[in-house]
Amino acid sequence: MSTELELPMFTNTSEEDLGGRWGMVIDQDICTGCQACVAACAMENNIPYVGEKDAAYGRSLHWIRIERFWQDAFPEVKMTPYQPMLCQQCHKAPCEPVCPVFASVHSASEDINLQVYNRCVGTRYCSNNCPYQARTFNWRDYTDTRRQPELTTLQNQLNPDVTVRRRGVMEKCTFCIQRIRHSEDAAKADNRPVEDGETLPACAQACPADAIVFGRIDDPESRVSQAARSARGYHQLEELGTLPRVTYLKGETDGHRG
Amino acid sequence: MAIAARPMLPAKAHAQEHEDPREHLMHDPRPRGEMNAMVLESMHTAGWRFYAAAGVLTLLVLTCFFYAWGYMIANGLGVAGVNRPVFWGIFLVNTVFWIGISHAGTFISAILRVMKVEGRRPFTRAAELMTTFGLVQAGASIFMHMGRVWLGYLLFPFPNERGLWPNFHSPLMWDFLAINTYLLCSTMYLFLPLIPDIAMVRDHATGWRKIPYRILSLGFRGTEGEWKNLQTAMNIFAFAIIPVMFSVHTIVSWDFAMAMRPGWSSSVFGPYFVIGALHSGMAAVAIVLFMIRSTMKHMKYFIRAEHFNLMGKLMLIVSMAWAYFYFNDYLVMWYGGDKWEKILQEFTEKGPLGYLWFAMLIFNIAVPWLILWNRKWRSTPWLLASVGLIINIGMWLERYIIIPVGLTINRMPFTWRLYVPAIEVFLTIGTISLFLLLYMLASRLIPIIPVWEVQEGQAAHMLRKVGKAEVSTVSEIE
Amino acid sequence: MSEPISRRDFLKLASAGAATTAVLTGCGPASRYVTREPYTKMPEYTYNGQSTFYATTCRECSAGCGLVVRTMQGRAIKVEGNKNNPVNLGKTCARGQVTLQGLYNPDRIQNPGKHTRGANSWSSGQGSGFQEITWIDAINEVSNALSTNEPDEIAFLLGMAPDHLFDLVSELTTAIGAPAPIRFGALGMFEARKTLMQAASRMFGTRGLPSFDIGEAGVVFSFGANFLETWFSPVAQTREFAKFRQRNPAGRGHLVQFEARMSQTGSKADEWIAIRPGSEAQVVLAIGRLVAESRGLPLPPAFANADVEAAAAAADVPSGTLVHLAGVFAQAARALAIPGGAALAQSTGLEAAEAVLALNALVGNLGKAGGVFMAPLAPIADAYHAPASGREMMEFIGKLNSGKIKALFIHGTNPVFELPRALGFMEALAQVPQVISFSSFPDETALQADYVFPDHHGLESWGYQQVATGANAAVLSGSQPVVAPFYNTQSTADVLLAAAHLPRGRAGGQLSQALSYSDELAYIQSKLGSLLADGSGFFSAPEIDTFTAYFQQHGGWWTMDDRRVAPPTADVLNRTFEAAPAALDGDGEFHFVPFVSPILAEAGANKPWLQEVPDPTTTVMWNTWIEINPETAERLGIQDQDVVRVVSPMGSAEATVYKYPAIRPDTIAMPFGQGHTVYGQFAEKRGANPTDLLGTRLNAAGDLTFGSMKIRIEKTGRTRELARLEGALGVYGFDAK
Amino acid sequence: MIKKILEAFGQPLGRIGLMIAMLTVLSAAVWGIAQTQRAPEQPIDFPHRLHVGLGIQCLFCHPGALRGPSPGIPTQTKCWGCHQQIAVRGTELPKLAKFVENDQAIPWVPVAQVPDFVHFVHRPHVAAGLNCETCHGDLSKMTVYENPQLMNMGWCLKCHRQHAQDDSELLTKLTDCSTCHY
Repeated sequence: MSTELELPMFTNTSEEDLGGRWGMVIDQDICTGCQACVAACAMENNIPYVGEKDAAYGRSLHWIRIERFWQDAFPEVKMTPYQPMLCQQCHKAPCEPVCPVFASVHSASEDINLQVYNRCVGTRYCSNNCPYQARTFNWRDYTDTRRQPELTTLQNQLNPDVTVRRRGVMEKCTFCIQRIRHSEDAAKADNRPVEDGETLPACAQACPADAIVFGRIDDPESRVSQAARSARGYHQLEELGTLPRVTYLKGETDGHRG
Repeated sequence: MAIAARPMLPAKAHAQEHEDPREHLMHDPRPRGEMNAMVLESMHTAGWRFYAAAGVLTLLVLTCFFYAWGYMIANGLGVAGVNRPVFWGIFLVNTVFWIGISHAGTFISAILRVMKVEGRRPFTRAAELMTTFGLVQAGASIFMHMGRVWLGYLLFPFPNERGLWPNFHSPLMWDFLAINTYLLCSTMYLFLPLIPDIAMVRDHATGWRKIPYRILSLGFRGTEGEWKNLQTAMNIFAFAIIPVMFSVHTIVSWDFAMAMRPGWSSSVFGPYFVIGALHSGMAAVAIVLFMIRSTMKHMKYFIRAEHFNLMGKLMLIVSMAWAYFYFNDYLVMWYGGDKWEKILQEFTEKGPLGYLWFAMLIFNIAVPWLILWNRKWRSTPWLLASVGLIINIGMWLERYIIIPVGLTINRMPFTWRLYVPAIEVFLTIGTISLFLLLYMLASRLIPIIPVWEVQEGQAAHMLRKVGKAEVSTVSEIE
Repeated sequence: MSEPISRRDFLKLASAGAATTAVLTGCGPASRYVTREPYTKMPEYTYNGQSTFYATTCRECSAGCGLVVRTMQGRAIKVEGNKNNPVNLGKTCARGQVTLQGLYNPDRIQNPGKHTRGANSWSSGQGSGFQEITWIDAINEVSNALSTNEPDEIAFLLGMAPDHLFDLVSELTTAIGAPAPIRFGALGMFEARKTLMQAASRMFGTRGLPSFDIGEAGVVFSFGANFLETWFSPVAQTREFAKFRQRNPAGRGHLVQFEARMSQTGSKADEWIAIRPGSEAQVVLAIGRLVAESRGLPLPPAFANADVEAAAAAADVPSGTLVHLAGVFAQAARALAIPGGAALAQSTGLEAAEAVLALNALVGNLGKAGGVFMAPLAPIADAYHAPASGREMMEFIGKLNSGKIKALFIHGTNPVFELPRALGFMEALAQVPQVISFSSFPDETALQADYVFPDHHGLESWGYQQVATGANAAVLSGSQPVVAPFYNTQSTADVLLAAAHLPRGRAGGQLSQALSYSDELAYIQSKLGSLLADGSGFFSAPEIDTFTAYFQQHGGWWTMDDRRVAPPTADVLNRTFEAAPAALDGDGEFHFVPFVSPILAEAGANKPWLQEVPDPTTTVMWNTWIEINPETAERLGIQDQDVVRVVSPMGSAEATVYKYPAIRPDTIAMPFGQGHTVYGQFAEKRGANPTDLLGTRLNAAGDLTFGSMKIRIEKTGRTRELARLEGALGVYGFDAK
Repeated sequence: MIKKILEAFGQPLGRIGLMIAMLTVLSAAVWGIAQTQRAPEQPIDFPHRLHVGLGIQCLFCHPGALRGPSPGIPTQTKCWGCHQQIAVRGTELPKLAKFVENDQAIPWVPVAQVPDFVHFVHRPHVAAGLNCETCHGDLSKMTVYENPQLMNMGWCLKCHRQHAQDDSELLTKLTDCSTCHY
C-alpha cells in the first residue's frame, strides 16, 4: 500500500527535526503547588472524576499531577520543590512504537504525542512504557449518565472541542491541542501567523504564579524559548534520551541565608 | 550402568526399578486388535465421575469464564485489580503462563521425535493436546486484558478505507502474530499424527458417530503410499515447528525486554523465557500423564514408570537450566547497579511482596532438585505429578513477580502503588477449568494414545542378547 | 456523548443495526442520534459552535477575582481569569476553576419553598419536608416578615463578600431602622481579620486593611500567614510571591514561615520555623529586640520587655535560630513581616499582630516598596466593613437566644457548619420563629430554615463586589449573568426590592420610598452613577447606560493609579507590650491546629472535582485526615489508615491518620472544609469538621482563638483507607501502607 | 436424530437451506448498517427543495459554516421570521406554528454528523472554496436532507490527499491524526 507510507509512523529522528514545535517551561521555584493547573486541566479536557474508592486505588484521571517528596525529618524536614508532572510530549516517545494499532502516534505536523481515542483498544502498553507515568486509563465508564445520573446536569459544562472518553481508552495531556487548532484556525481566518502567547493550554492560562510558560520552541524569541535557556533548566529523566518538550527550572530549596 | 548400580542398592529395591527391559512398553507388545480395543474402550468408558467432573467444570467455565468476562466487558477493567502504575495484571501473567504450558507439547512430540527418543511414543498426543488447548487460554487471556476487546479486530492487518494498518513496530503485534502462527502450526501438527488413529476409530465406530470420523480421517486407508506421505509430512512439520516454538516464547519475552522499564529490558529474557516455558510445560505434562493414567482405562499399560522417569529427568535438567538463566539475569542486574533496577530488586526481595519471591525460588529450584535426583522418587507417578504442580505454581509466581510486582516500581516513585487482584482470580479459575474441560472432552473424542506410534515402536524394538544382559535395540522402519 | 440521549433514540441505538456498525466502525455510540437543541430564540450574537465570553466576578471567596466565562449555546463551558482585572490579572485558583460544578451541581435547590426544619428534602412530594411555593407567595412572606415584625426584631446575616447585596440590605435596614446586616465567613474567622484590622488602627490610627507588598520585598517573615492558600487574596498574593522569588528587583526573595504545622505556604518557605502554638507574640518581640540590637538601633519601648531566652524556650526553638533569623531580617535590604491566621488566633493575638507591625516600623518599611501599606478603599465604598468577629457573632447569637429576633434572613453563609459548635448557633436558631434562607444549596443552615428562597448561582446573577485587598488600584469588580438561570430561582436583591415595594404595613410605606429602585440592575446602576464623574478609572462614559455596558464588558471598574496609602509612621514603636505566653484551653496532650483546606475552603465540598483535586501538601482527596508527626504516631502505636478520635472539652472528631513529617510532635492538625452533615451528595457525611472541637475563647480584638485548644487523641481500632494521589510506597518507603 | 440432521445437510435441499440461513444472517447485518446510514425522521419534514428553489442561500439558514466548526441548525425564530408573513398551510407549517406558540425549540436531528471523536470545522473547508454541494449533495432535489455518501474517514482522506497533491508539508498536515482526532 502506498498510503501506508503517508501515515504518521514512529520514525527515527534525523538531527534537523530535533528543533520541535510546541514546548513548555515549568519553574519549580515559583510553583506553589496550588493545584489550579490540575483543576483547569480537568475542566478544559472533560476529565471525569472517579470517586473516592478508585482515587484511593490510583485510578484518578489527572492529566497533570503535582509531585512532592520529603527530605530529612523534623525539625529539619524540607519538602522538595513542587513538581508538576504531565506528558512531556517527547520527541522520541517510548509510548509510540509499542502501540499495536497506532492509537499512540506522533503528530508529524505539531511534533507532539497524540492519543487517538477512537483507535485505542486498551492494551495499556504505552502507559507501561511511559517513563513519566503521564498516561491515565479509563478503568470504567466514568461519563455514563445511565450509571451516574448526577452527571446529567454536570455534563452541561462538557467542552465540545474535546472528545468524551469511554471505558477502556487511554488518555493523556494533549498540550490542549484543541486550543492550538483553534488559534491556528483563527489566525488563518484573518491570515496572520499565530502570535506568541496566543495559544495557552488550560494549565498555563490558570497558573496564578505564572510558573508554566507555553509556546513555540522553534522560535528563539518566544517567551518559552527564552525561559528554557535559563541556567536552572533541566529535563526529567534526561538520561533516557526521550527528548522531552517540557523543560523544568530547578527550585532552590535553600535560599541565600542572610 | 546396571552393573555399576548393583552394589549401591539392595537387590530388592533394585528389582523394583524396572531394570528388566521386558517391563518397557516397547518390549511388552500386544496384538494390534487387542491394543486398538483397549484404546477404544478407554475412549467410550465414561463413568459418573467423568460426567460429574465435566458438569462441575462446565459450570465453572460458564460462571468464571464467560459470565465474569462479560461482566468485565460491560463494566470496564475497573472490576479488575489493575491500576496505575500496575497497568498489566494477572491477565498477561496467565497469557505467558499458558504459552509456557503449551511449549511442552511441541517439545516432546517434535524435538523428541526428531531425536528419536523412544520413550515419548505413548504420550506425544497427550502433550500436543496441551499445546493446542493451552494456546486457546493464552489467546483468551490476551483479549481479556484489552480495554476495548470489541475493537480487537483492529489488531488484524486488513485493507480498509482509512489506509491504516497495525503497527508492526509493536512487540505486542509480533506477539499477536506469533501466537496465531503457533496455534495454527501446533493444531496441524496435532492433527497429522492423529489421522491414522482417527481412521482406526472410524473403522470401529458405528452409526452417526462414524460421520465426523470419516470426515476427519480424510479417507486414510493405511496404504503404503499414504504412510509414506504422512511420515514425510510429519517429519517436515517436526523440523519446521521447532524454530516456531522457540521464536514464540522469545517474542513473548520481547513484550517485556523491548519495553523501557527497570528489570524488563534485559537481553537474556528471550532464552530465559523459553526455558521457563519448558519448565512449566514439562511439569504440566507430568501432571497430565498422572491424571490420564489414574483416571482412564488401560492407561497403566501404556504409561509406565519408565515414562515418569523420563519426564523426571527432563524436569530436573530444565529446572537447572532455568536456575542458571535466572541467576545470570539477576547477577547482571545486580552488578550493573542501575539505580532503578537496584530499587526493583530490593522491592521484590524485601518489599511487602517479598514472600512471593522466596516461594518462587523454593518451588522452582529447591523442590525439584531435592526430589527429582532420585530415580525411585521421580518414577513414582503421584510424587512426580505433585512436584509438577508445585513447579507450575512456582512458574506462575515467577511471571507474577515479573509483571505486577515489577510494574509497581517505575522511574516515578510518586506513583508507586501495590496491585490487588480482583475479578482476575475468577477469570484465572475460568481459563483453567476451560482447559481441563476441553482436555477431558478430547480424551473421549480422540485416542489419547497414538496407537499406531506405539505399535510402530513395538514392531521396531527387540531384545538382543549381549553376553548375559539383554539389550533393547530398535531398528529404523523404512 | 455529551448530550443526554432520549429514550426513543436510545432504543434505536440499541437496535441490532446501530450496534453492528458501532462495532464494525469502532465509532462508540452513534452520536448522530443525539438531538441537539438550539436556542428557541437565538440571540443575534451567538452562533452554533461559536463561543461567547462574559466577564464576571468569582464568588467562591471574597477576594473578588475577575473571571471570563466561555459559553456555548447558552451553556457555560469553562472559567478563565479576567486579564484586565487588577486583582488576578487573568489567573484563577482551583476553586475558581471549578465554579461551574456549583452552577451545574445536581443538588442545587431548584424552587422556592416552605421547609420544615431539619428535613433534608428539597423538592415537593408527599412526606417530604419541602413544599414548593410560587415566587409571589415567597415575596409576600418576605414582605410580611419585614412589615409585621418590629424593626429591631429583624436581622440579616450575609456572606463575607462586601457586595451589592450588602449595600442594598444596609440601605433597607437603615430605612426601617433595623440593626445593620452582619456578614460572616469562615475564611474571615480563620484569618482573624478583625485582629489585624484592630492592630492596624491601634498602631497607625487608620481604619482599614493593611496590605503587604510581598512582591518587592527581599526577605519576608510570615507569622502564620498562609498567604498562598486562603488568606485575603490568594491568587494576587501567589502572583506577588512569584515576583518576590524570580522577578524581584531585590534579588531572589527569602521566605521564612513561623508555624507549628507546615502549610502549603510554609512548604515554599526557605526556612520553616516550627514554633510552639501560643508563643508567637513572644517570638516576634524577641526577634524585634534582636533586630534592633544587630542594627545597632536604640532599643525601642515596643521590644523593651522582650526576653529572647524565654521566647526561645516557649517556642521550643534554639535561641541561636532566633539570633540567626534576626540577623537575616536586619541585614535584608527590604525586610517585611506579615502577621496572619494562626498566629493571631491566640489570647495574645492582638499583641502579636501589633508587634509584627512594629517590627515592620523598626526596619522602616512602612509605605515603602516591599513594605506595609493600607489597602486602597474600594470605589463607592464609604469604608471597609469587616466581616463579623467571633465576639460580634457571640453577641448576635445571644440576641437570637434571647428571642428578640423574630425574623432572620440568611444569605451566602453557612454559620451552622462554619462556627464552632460550642457557640451554639444552631440552638440559637431554634429560638427564632421565622428563619428565611436564600441559599442555593441544601447546606446545614438552610436545613434549619422555615423558608428557602434560592438565589441564583453567582454566574447567573448581577452584582458588583468591593475588592478589599489584593490590588494596588481601587477595584470594583462587576458581575453579570453568563447563562440564563437554570432553575426556578430568583435574585435575592430582586426579592427584597419586590417585597419592599408591596404596599402594605408601616415598613412597606417607608421602604418603597427609601428603596425606589425598580430592580437589582437599577440599584447597581444607581450605585455606579457616582463613578461617572470620576475620571481616574481605566474607562469612563458620558452617561450611565454606556458606563454600565462597559462595566459589564470589562468585568468591573478600577483606577489606573496606585491607591495604596502609606500608614503614618509616628510613635508606632513607643507602645509597649509585655511578652506573656498565650492562655490555652483544654488539658489535652497536643496543641490543635485547625487550618482551612486550600482546595475546599469553606464551601467547596459539594463540587466533585474539588473533592478529587489533591490537597497540595498531603495529596489527600475526598476526605478529612488528621496530621500527626511520625514520631508521635510511632510512640502512640498509630499506623497509616488508622482512624483516630481527637477529643477536646468541646467535642470530638474522627478521621484517618496521615503521618505528616512536617508538624511539631506535640501538635495535631486537621483541615477545615469537610464534615458536612448535609450539603449535597458529594459532601454529605464525608469526613469530619474541626470546628466541633473549638472553644469560645476570644482574643483582645474579639477574634476566636482557634489556635489555643489542647486536645487528646484516642484510637478507635478501626481503619479506613485515605484516598491519596501519592503512592505511599514511593514517598514514604516500602513499609508504608 | 443427530445422524439425520447431519445427513440432511448432505442432501442438496439441506445445502440450499444452509445457504438461505447464511444469506439471511448476512442481509440482516447489511440491513443494520444501512439503518444507521438512513436519515432519521425529523420533527418537521423540511422541504429543502422548495427553499433552495426560492433561491435562498445555504448560508442564510446555516451561517455558522463561515465562522467556525458547525453551520448551525436554524431556530424557530429564523423560520418564523419569514413564515409569520406566510399563511400556515399544508401539513408541516402547522407543526412549526405549534413549536412557536409553545415557545419550544425544534428538536432537529442532525444528519450530516460525524462521531464525537472527530472534530470537523466548516470554516477552512468553505475558505478552501468548497461548495456545500460538494459534500452535502444537491439540496434542490431533496426534501428532508440525506447524506449523499458515507461520511467516513476514507472519504475525508481521499479529498485531503487530492487537495494536498504533491505538497508533502501540506499532506502531513492534512493526514495528521490530530487534524481531526483530539
